[in-house]
Amino acid sequence: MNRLTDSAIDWSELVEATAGPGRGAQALFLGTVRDHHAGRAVVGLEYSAYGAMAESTLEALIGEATARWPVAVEVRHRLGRLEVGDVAVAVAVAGGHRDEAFAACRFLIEELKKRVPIWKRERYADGTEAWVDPTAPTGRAPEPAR
Amino acid sequence: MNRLTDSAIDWSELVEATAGPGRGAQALFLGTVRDHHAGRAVVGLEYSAYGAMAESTLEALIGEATARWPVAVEVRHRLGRLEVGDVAVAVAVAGGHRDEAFAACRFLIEELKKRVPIWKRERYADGTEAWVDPTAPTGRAPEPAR
Amino acid sequence: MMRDEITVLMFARYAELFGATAIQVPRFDAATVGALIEHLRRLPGGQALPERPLVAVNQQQASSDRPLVAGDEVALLPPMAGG
Amino acid sequence: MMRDEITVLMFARYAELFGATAIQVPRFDAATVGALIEHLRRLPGGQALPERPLVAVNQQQASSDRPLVAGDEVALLPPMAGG
Repeated sequence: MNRLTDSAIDWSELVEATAGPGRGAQALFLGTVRDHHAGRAVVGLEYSAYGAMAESTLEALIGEATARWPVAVEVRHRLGRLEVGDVAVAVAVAGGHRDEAFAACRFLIEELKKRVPIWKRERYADGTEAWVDPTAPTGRAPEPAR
Repeated sequence: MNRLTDSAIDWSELVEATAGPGRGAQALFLGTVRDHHAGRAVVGLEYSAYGAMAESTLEALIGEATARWPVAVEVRHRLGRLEVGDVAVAVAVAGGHRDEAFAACRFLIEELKKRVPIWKRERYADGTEAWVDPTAPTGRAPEPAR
Repeated sequence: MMRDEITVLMFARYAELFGATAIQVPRFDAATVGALIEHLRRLPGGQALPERPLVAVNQQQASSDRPLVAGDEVALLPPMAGG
Repeated sequence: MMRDEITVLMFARYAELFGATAIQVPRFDAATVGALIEHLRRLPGGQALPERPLVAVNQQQASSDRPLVAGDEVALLPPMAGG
């Protein structure tokens, strides 16, 4: 199953794919490219991934979510060059009730951010670029000493 | 603003309407008609509303949400006859971060269910119908003595 | 609507109880929300109305001691079931 | 890949540090994940590698005492930034 894609994410198709006559509650989360980050004007970014591990980790996360809650799930993450406003990640969940739909949707986006090997290089309005490091106090990776 | 509608809810349009370059986190909740409720097979239902108060209460809820979180919000509720699988309610929220997008989305659907004067009459597979009463132990309103 | 009447809007199951979506009530029988409900419970069909149904006056939920004046938009609201 | 070498995949910032997306290392320099990292930190560009970077062996995160055998798929993972 290809959950990583180089093209635009059709998130409405994901919502429809998770729907079902017993699933009265559907939750969708979209992460889109913002025009700023940590005080700097962002014009776009580039995602890269360790593809095989990213796919297998996403598969594992979906297995954890569906073992924990009775839900149907679709997840997509876009790679490559994205502009401001582009959808980077979509998590669609459908379940019988809204508690489980919201909980599974939140779980999936949180764990994806922590565990799926995907990286992001931001392009700024001033022409510079930097790797994003959510664990660093500045939100950006240190520049290598050259 | 008409947040009540007699026709199908175009929820993807709502997601797009809330998007913005500073809003990197979008959450959508859809409530759809389930094929069962409290152990009975449901074939469809009919929503009715106290229209003017429903609109003004939705307006007030959206005001509360946007005062509490920096988010953009769209809400629609469908009225009239719905079949299993039809979208009854859609709540779209977009914000800078996922905490506020999820929190506002959840707040809006919870408060809508509690405070907006909309009623639901279920049609069952056996040909009977009943008003839904979420406050009753059975989930259904008592039949009037005739 | 006569000057000294209150119009009560009925919805959903309550409209079915009374077989009406609106009822005009003399205002002297409905000086407060509580008095209005007592009056309505004595009307045909009204016996199945709860003692303290949800009531809105001018589209705001109102308690039973709320006084009513001519021109108020009063509505009887069954338990809400949207979403 | 020679029988006695370990291939180390490099991603994102770490690929930039080394100017490579994969490096072959003699296995005797990389008996464990910890030994591999020590070796890599002595290579040109490696001084900016953290002492304990995230490492995956065969697509599972691995601790520094994890032994490495020929054929293992080892990857150096900068802090994840998906979503």
